[in-house]
Amino acid sequence: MRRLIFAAVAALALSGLARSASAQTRLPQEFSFQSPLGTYDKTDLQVGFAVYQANCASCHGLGLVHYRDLRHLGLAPQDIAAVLAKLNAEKSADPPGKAPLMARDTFRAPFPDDAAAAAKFHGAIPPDLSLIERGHKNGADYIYSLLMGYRAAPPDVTMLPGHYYNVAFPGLQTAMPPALKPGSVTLADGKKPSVQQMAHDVAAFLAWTANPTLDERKAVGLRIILFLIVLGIFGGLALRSGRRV
Amino acid sequence: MRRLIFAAVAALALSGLARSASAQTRLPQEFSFQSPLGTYDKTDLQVGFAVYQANCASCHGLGLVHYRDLRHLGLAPQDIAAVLAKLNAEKSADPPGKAPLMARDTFRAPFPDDAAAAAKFHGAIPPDLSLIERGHKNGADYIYSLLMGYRAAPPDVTMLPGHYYNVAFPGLQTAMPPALKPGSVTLADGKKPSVQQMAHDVAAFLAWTANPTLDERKAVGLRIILFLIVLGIFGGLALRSGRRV
Amino acid sequence: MAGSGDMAVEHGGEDRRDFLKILFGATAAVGGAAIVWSFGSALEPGESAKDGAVFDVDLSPIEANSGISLRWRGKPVFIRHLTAGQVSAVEATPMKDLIDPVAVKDRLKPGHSQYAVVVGVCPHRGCVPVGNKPTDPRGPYDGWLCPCHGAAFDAVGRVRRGPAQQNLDIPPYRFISDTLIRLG
Amino acid sequence: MAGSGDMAVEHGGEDRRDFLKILFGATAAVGGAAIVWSFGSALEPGESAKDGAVFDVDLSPIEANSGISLRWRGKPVFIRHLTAGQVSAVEATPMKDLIDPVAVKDRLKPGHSQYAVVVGVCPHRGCVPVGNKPTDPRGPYDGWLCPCHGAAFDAVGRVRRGPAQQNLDIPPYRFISDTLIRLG
Amino acid sequence: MDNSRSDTTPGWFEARLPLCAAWHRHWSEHPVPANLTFVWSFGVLVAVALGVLAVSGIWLGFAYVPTTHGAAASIEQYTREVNFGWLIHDLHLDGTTMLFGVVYIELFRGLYYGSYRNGRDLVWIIEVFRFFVFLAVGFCGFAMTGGALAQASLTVMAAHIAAIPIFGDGLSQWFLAGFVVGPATAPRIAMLHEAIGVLVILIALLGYAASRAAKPANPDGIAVTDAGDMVPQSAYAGKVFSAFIIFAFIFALIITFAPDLGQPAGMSLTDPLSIPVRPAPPWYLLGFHGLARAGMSVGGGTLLTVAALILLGALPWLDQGKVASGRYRPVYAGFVILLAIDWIVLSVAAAEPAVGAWPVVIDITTIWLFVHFIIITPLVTMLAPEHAVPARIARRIA
Amino acid sequence: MDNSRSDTTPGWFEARLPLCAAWHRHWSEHPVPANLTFVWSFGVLVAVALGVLAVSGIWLGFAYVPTTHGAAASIEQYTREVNFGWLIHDLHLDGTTMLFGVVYIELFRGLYYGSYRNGRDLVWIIEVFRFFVFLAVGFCGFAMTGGALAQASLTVMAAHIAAIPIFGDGLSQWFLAGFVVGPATAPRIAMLHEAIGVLVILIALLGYAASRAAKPANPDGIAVTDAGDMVPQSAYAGKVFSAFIIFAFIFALIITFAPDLGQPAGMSLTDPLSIPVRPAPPWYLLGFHGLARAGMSVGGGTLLTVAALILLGALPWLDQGKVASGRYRPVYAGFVILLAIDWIVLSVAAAEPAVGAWPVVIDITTIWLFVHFIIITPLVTMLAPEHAVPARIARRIA
Ligand code: HEC
Ligand code: HEC
Ligand code: HEM
Ligand code: HEM
Ligand code: HEM
Ligand code: HEM
Ligand code: FES
Ligand code: FES
Repeated sequence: MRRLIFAAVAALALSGLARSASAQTRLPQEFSFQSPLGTYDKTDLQVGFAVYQANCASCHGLGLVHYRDLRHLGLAPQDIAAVLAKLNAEKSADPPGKAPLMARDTFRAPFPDDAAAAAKFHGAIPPDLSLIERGHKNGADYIYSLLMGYRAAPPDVTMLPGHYYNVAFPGLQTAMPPALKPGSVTLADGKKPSVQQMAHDVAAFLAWTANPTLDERKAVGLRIILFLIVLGIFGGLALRSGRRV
Repeated sequence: MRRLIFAAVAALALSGLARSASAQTRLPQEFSFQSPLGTYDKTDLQVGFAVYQANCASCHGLGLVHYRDLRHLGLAPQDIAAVLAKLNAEKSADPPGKAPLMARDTFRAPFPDDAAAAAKFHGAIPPDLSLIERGHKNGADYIYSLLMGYRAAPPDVTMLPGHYYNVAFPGLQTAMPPALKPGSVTLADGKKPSVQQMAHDVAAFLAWTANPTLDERKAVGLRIILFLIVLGIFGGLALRSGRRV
Repeated sequence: MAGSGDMAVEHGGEDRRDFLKILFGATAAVGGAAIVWSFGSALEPGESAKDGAVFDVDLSPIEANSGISLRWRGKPVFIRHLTAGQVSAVEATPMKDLIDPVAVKDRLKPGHSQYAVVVGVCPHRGCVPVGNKPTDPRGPYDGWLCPCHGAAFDAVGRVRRGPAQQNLDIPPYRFISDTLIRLG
Repeated sequence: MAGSGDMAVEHGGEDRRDFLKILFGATAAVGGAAIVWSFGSALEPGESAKDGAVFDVDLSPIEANSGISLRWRGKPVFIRHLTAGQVSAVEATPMKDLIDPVAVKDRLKPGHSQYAVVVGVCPHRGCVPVGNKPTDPRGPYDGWLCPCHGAAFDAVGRVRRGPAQQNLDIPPYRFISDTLIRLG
Repeated sequence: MDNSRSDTTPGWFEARLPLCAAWHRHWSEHPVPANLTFVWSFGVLVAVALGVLAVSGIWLGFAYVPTTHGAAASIEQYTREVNFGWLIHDLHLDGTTMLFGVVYIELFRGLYYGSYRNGRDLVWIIEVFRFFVFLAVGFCGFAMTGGALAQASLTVMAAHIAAIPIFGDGLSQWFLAGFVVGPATAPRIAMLHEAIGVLVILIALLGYAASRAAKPANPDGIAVTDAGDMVPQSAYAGKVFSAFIIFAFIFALIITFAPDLGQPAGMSLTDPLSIPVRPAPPWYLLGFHGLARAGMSVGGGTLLTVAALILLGALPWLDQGKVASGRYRPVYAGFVILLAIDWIVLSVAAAEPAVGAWPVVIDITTIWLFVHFIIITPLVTMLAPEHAVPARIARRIA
Repeated sequence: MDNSRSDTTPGWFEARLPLCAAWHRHWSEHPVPANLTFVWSFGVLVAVALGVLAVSGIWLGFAYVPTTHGAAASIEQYTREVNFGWLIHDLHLDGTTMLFGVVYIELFRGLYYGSYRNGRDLVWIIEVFRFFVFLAVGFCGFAMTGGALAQASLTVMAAHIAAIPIFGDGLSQWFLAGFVVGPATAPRIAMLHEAIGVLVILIALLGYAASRAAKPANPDGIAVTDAGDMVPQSAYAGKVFSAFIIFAFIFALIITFAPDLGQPAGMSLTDPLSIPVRPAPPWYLLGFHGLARAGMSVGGGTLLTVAALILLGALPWLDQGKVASGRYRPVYAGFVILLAIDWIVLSVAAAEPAVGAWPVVIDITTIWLFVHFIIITPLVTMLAPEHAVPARIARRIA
C-alpha cells in the first residue's frame, strides 16, 4: 500500500511537469497576495482602482462589484461618495430618466448592450472584468502582460481593421486599444505612477475583484489549521493515555 | 372513536353554513364544467375567446396563455395563424423594432407597464386575467356578475371621476367601463350573441385560462378511481381467501 | 481495565487521563461551537439585503398640514405633518365609527404626535391613495383618498369608508431627533 | 398454515387463492407501471422547450455561392450554397494542413454536398464570423472570417487560421427534400 | 404477508444482504397486540403520504425557480405545459392535505386512547414534535408558491417569529434572509421546505424506533404483557390494505373533483392587484392561525401557538388518570371529543374575516382549548369515575 | 470510545430509546479483524465528507437560484456578501475533492487487498455503483454552477447520454428538460444534484449494511474466523481519529491555499465571451473524460466509460486467484499499482488540449486500462506465483 501512495505522488509530479509545458508569453510579476501567506496591498488596490476608473471603466464593467465594496480597499465613506458624485456628474452613457448611482449599486456597465459594444469594436465585446483574473491561469500576470504586451505588428502579419498587435493576447490581434494613458492617474502624494506600476496595480485590483475574500480566507484558514494541530495533539494524548492503562 | 368521527362531520357541516353566510351579490350561472363530471363546452370557449379578443384584450393581458394553446379550444393551426396575422397587422401599442407575434408567444400585454395603465384608469390597473377566475370563489359566476353588474349609480353614492357603478364589484365603483359592446362578435353561423351570452362565454373562457387541465384532470382522475375500486375488490378477495385457510 | 502499578500511580493515571479527556473534549467542543456559529451567522441577511433597509428622513422641510411621499423598499411611504387641529379631530372620532378600530396614540409616536407615517398602499386592492400634494383631494376625512374605488382614510391613515377594510400599514420607524426619523 | 377439509377442497382452495393472489398482484403491478410511466413522461421537455426547437428552412431562395444566416435557439446559423468548384477546393485540402482535421464528407450531408450548414459562433471567443453577405470579406479560405481576432474558416467551416482551435459547430439537421432542411 | 418465503433457502442476493429476513423480523412477524383497530393502520398511511410528498416534491423541484416572480410562474407553467405536471402538483398539494388529515386523526387517537401512557411519553413528545415540523414544512411549502398570498403569509409569519423574546429578531431575519420579504427570501424558504421536508422522514423514523422500543399502544390503553395477546403484524395486513385503499380513494376524489380543497381562494394569484380581500392559510394551519389571532397582538399570538403545542406534548404529565384509554373513562373521552369539535370550529372561524361574531367564536374556542388542557384534563382524569380495566385485552380483533 | 457507559443504569432517555446501546452494539463494540491498517479508517472519512457536503450543500441551496443567469450570479453573490459564504462554498467545492480523494483510495485499497473476495461480491458491486452515483452528483454539481464551462459540459454530457442505444435520446431530453441546454435545464440539474446528493447517503448505508452482513475484509484478504483474531471496533478509535485529523488538515490546507484545486481554470466565468480556450472537467471526472475522448466518437466515448465501470464491478469474477490480498501475490499487486499510475496519467492527459503527444498518451493509457482488466487480471491472478496465505491474520495491529 505504501508503494501505491508513493507511485501516486510520482505520477502527480510528472503531471506537474506536463502542465508547465502549456504556457504563454507572460511577463511574470510580483504580487503581494501570491505568496501562501501574502495578503492584498491596499495601496496597490487603491491605485489599481484609480487606474481602472481612469482607463478601463469607459469600456469594461464590473458587474459583481458594488461601489460600497470599495471600503474594503480602505476608502472612507466620503471617498466613495466623491467617486459616485463624479460619476453622476458625467452621466453621458445612460438614458436621462435614470436614477443616480448609489453606494449600493454595482459598477456601471459602460455600454447599454453587447450590440452597442460590438459595433464599436469590430465585433469584439469588452468582457466584464469582475472575474477575468480567475478566467486565466495566473490571471494577474496575464492582465499585466496584456496591458504591457502591445507591440508594432511585425511585417508578416496582416492586421484586421481597428486591431492592435499584442504579444500576450491569444491570437496576437486584439480589438482593445492600448489603454494605459501615462499620467492619467495622480497618487495621493501628487506623483504620477509609471505605466508599469499602473498595469501592475490594476492587475492587483482585478485580482481583488475576482477574489475579494482572499485575505479573510487565509486568516480564517490559518486559524483552522492551528486549531486542528492542537486538537490532534490533545486527542492523541487523550487516546494514548486511554490505551496506556 | 366512531363518535369522534361523527362529531367531526357535524362540525364540518356547521362550517359549511358559516361559509355560505359570507356571499356577495352574484348572478349564479350554469356552466358546463361546474358539475362533477362536466367538461368545457368548446363552442362556449371559442365564443368566449372571440369576446375576449374583441372586448377585453385591449386592456387585459393573459400572461400565462400562449396563442398555440388555443388549439385546445378546437382552433385549427390556420385559425391561430389568422388570429396572429390580425394582431400583427394592427401592432399599434408596441414599439416599432419588435418581432411579430408567433404561436409560441403568450398573449400580448395591452400596456407597456403598470404606470401607463394606472395613468389611463385613475390609478386602477387592469389585472392580468389568466388566473382571475381562481382568484374569487365561484370565479366564473363572479366574472359574469361583474360584466352584467353595471347600473346607474343610486343618488346617495358620490361617484369617483371616471368610475362606474357596479353591484358585483367589491366597492361598487370600478374603474373598468362596461366592456361588452353588443354586436362586437359574430358567430360562425353569422348570428350575433346576446350580451348575456357574451358575458357567459367569456367567463367560461377565463375559467379555462385559469384551469386549462380541468378536462384532463377529470378524465384521468376517474380512471384512477375506477382502478382503485378494482384493486380494492381483488385485494380484498386475495387477502380474505388468504386468511380463510 | 486491569490497572498495573500501585494505587497512587494508578490513581495518578486516572486523574491524568480524565484531565486529558476533558482537555480534548473541551477543545473539540470549541471547534464544534465555532462551526455552528459560522453556519449560523451565514444565515444572516447578506449585504444586498441590508442595502437601504434602514435610512433616515429629515422632517424639518415638511410644513404643517402638508405631506411628502418617498419610496422605501419599493413601497411608497407617506409622511404628513399634522396641525394640532387635525390631531384633536382624529382623537375626537368615537371608536365605534371606525371600520378597523385603533386608538390614535397607537398610530403615532408618543411626544411626536404631529407626524403621521404610513405605508401608501391601499389595503383594498393595492392602489396608491392620493392626498399628499396640496392639489390632491383628501377625501371626506381630511386624510387620504384612494382613487381606485374611493376608500377614504383619516389624517392618521385609519380607513373611514370602504371598500378597504383595514387601516393603512405603519412602517417600522423611530424618532432619532425631533425632526429626524429612522425608517426600518 | 394447518389446512382443514380434505385434499381436494384444500387443493381447490390453494388454486383459487393463488389465482386471486396473481390477479391482485397483476392489478397492483399495472397501477405501479402507470405511476412510473406518468412520472417518467413528466420528465420530458415541456411545450415551451419544444417551441422552435425544430423548424424547417427552405433552401431554394439561396443562390449558389451565397449564404444566409438565421437565428435558431438564440444562436446564429449559417447556410451557404456552395459551387461545385468550392466543394472540390475544400476536398483538395490535405488533412495535415488542418488545425482540427475533419473530412469534408463528415461536414456535409451525403447527396446534398452543395449546402454547408454551420453554427455561426467563433470557437475562439464567441464572436460572429462574417462572410455571408456578398459585401462581406470571406477571408483567405473563401469561407468565413472572424472580425475579432482574424480566425479564418474554409467553405465548410473548418478553421484554417488561428487563434480559434476548433471548427465551427454543425447544428443537428437533416434534409426532408432536396431544398428543405429540418433544423433540430 | 406471505411468510413462507423466509423458510425457503435464500437467493444469491438474500444470502448476502438479508433484506427479506429483516423485513420479516422487523415488520411482518413483529408481535403486536391483538386488539388494534382500524385507526392503528394510520401509521402506515403517514409513511405513504410522506413518500408521495417526497417524490412529487422532487419532481416539482425539477421545474421550480425560487425567485419572487419565478416561483409562481415556474409552477404554473409546469402544471400547464409538462405531461401530468398538474397531477404531480396536485399530488403534492393534496398529498399535504392527506398527510395532515391522517396526522390530525392520529393525534386525536392518541388523546382518546391515552397512547402517551405506559412509558410512551417520549414517543408522544416525538410525535408532537413531528407534527410541529410537518406544520413548518407545510407553511414553507405554501409560502414558496410565490403568490401574493404567500408573500403576505411570510410577512405575517416573520412577525410572529420576531415576537419571540431575545432571539426573535435574529430568527426572523434568518427566516427571511433579510429584514422584509425580498429577493433573497425565495431560495431560503424553498430550501428550508425541501431540506426539512426530507429530514422530517428521519424524525418519523426516530419516532417509529422509539415506539418500537416502548410497550405497544392499543385501544385498551393497557400494557399488553401476555404473549397470547400478541399477534404477528402481518395479521393486520387486511386492515392496513383497506385503510390504504380508502386513503387512496379519498385522495383520488380530492384530486379529481376538488384539487384546491382547503386552500384559501386565490392562493395562486401572482398579481398583487388581485389579492383576495381576506387572505388565510391552508386548512391545516387555520387552527393555529386562529389561536394566534386570538392572541390580540402578534406576540400574544406566538405565545398562544407555542403554548398549545407545549401543552399537547405535556399530556403524559397532565393526565392524572389510573386508566389510559377513553374506553374506560367515558367522561374524559367526552371532553376529548369536545376538544376535537372545538378545534374544528376554531379553524372555521379563523378562516373568516374579523367581523361580526367570528372574533368572539375565535376567542371562546381558544380559551376552551387551554381550559381543556390546563384544568379539565388534570381534574377530570383525577376525579371522574373510571371503569375497571381488564387485565388482558378486551376483545381480539386479529 | 468509553464503553463503561453501557454498564451504568440507563438514563430517562436511554431507557426509552436506547441509542447509546445501539451505538455500542452496532459500532464501538462490533467485532472486526485485528489486522486492519490505516486505510481501513477511510470508510468513516467517506461519511464525514458526505456530511460536510450535505450540510454545506443545503446552506448553498439557501441562496442558489437555478436560472441560466442566476446560477452563477447567486453563488458569486453568496460568497461575496454573506458571512462565511466563501467558506461554505469552499467546504462544498473542496469537500467534493476530499470525498473523491478518499473514494478513489478506497477503491484501490479494494483492488489491492482483494476486498471483493470471500463472498463480498455484492458489497463490491454496491461500492462501484456508489462511486458511479458520486460521479453523477459531482458532475451535476459542477454543471449547475452556471458558468460558460458548465453549460458546455452539459451539452457534452447530453451528447454522451444521447449516444446510448434506444433510450439515449429520451434520456438526454430528460436530462436537459429540453433538446438543448435551455431555461428549463437549470432547475432540472440542480434538483437532480440535490436529490441524488441526499439519496446517495442511503446507497452508502446500504453498502455499509451489506458489508456488515458479509465477512469482514482485511489486509490479509482472508476470511477471519477465529474469534481471537477479532477486536471491538473501538480498538481502532486512535487510527480513525488520526485519519480524521489528517483528513481535516489536508481539507483545511486546500481551502486556505488552493480553494480551486483540481477545478478547470475559469470554471466560474459566466461571460461566454471569456470562455477559457480549452474547457475541461474537474479532476475527479478527468479520467472518464479521457476514456471518453479516446472513444473517438461521442458514442464510443460513452461505451468506453460505461465498459470501464462495468469491468470494475466485475472484478470478483475476473479475479481467478486463490489468494485475495496483494500481500500474497506481489506480481498482481504490481499491476494494480501500475493501473493506479495509468489512471493518473490518463487524467493528466485528458486535461490537455488535443495537440502534440497528448492524444497518444490518452489512447495508450486507455488501452492499458482495458488490457489490465480483460487480460492481465484473469491471467496473472491465475498463473502468477502466489505466496502461502496464513490461516490466521499475519500480524495484529489492534
Ligand atoms: C477602448 C476600450 C477599452 C479600454 C479603455 C480597455 N479595454 Fe480591455 N478590452 C477591450 C476590448 C474591445 C476587449 C476585447 C478584446 C478582444 O476580444 O479582442 C478587451 C479585453 C480585455 C481583457 C480580456 C482579454 C482576454 O483574454 O479576453 C482584459 C483582461 C482587459 N480588456 C483588461 C483591460 C484593462 C485592465 C483596461 C484598463 C487598464 C482595459 N481593458 C481598458 C476594450 C477596452
Ligand atoms: C377599457 C378597459 C377595460 C376593458 C375593455 C375591460 N376591462 Fe376589465 N378591468 C379594467 C380595469 C381598469 C380594471 C380594474 C378595476 C378596478 O380595480 O377598479 C378591470 C378589472 C377587471 C376584473 C377584476 C375585477 C376584480 O375583482 O378585481 C375582471 C374579472 C375584468 N376586468 C374582466 C374583464 C373582462 C372579462 C373584460 C372583457 C369582456 C374586460 N374586463 C374588459 C379595464 C377594462
Ligand atoms: C413533509 C413533506 C412535505 C410537505 C408537507 C410539503 C408541502 C408542500 C406544500 C403545501 C406546498 C405548496 C403547494 C402549492 O400550494 O402549490 C409545497 C410546495 C412545494 N414542495 Fe413540498 N412538501 C413536502 C415535501 C417536499 C419535498 C421533500 C420536496 C422536494 C425535495 C418538496 C418540494 C416542493 C416544491 C418544489 C414546492 C413548490 C411547488 C409549488 O409551488 O406548488 N416538498 N410543498
Ligand atoms: C400561511 C398561512 C397564513 C396566512 C396567509 C396568514 C395570513 C394572515 C393575515 C393576512 C393576517 C392579517 C389579517 C388579520 O389579522 O386577520 C393574519 C393575521 C395573523 N396571523 Fe395569520 N396567516 C397565516 C398563518 C398563520 C399562522 C400559522 C399563525 C400562527 C403561528 C398566524 C398567526 C397570525 C396572527 C397572530 C395574526 C394576527 C396579527 C395581528 O393581530 O396583528 N398566521 N394572518
Ligand atoms: C455527494 C454529495 C455531493 C457532491 C459530491 C456535491 C458536489 C457539488 C459540486 C462539485 C458542486 C459545484 C461547486 C462549485 O463548483 O462551485 C456543487 C454545487 C452545489 N451543490 Fe453539491 N454536492 C453534493 C451534495 C449536495 C447536496 C446534498 C446539496 C443540497 C441539498 C447540494 C447543493 C449544491 C448546490 C446548491 C450547489 C450550487 C452551488 C455552486 O454553484 O457552487 N450538494 N455540489
Ligand atoms: C464536466 C465536465 C466536462 C467538461 C467541461 C467536458 C468538456 C468537454 C469539451 C469542451 C469537449 C470538446 C473538446 C474535445 O473534444 O477535446 C469534450 C469532449 C469530450 N468529453 Fe468531455 N467534458 C466533461 C466531462 C466529460 C465526462 C465525464 C465524459 C465521459 C462520460 C466526457 C466525455 C467526452 C467525450 C467523449 C468527448 C469527445 C467528444 C468528441 O470527440 O466528439 N466528458 N469534453
Ligand atoms: S384599491 Fe383602494 S379602494 Fe380599491
Ligand atoms: S473570437 Fe473569433 S477569432 Fe477570436
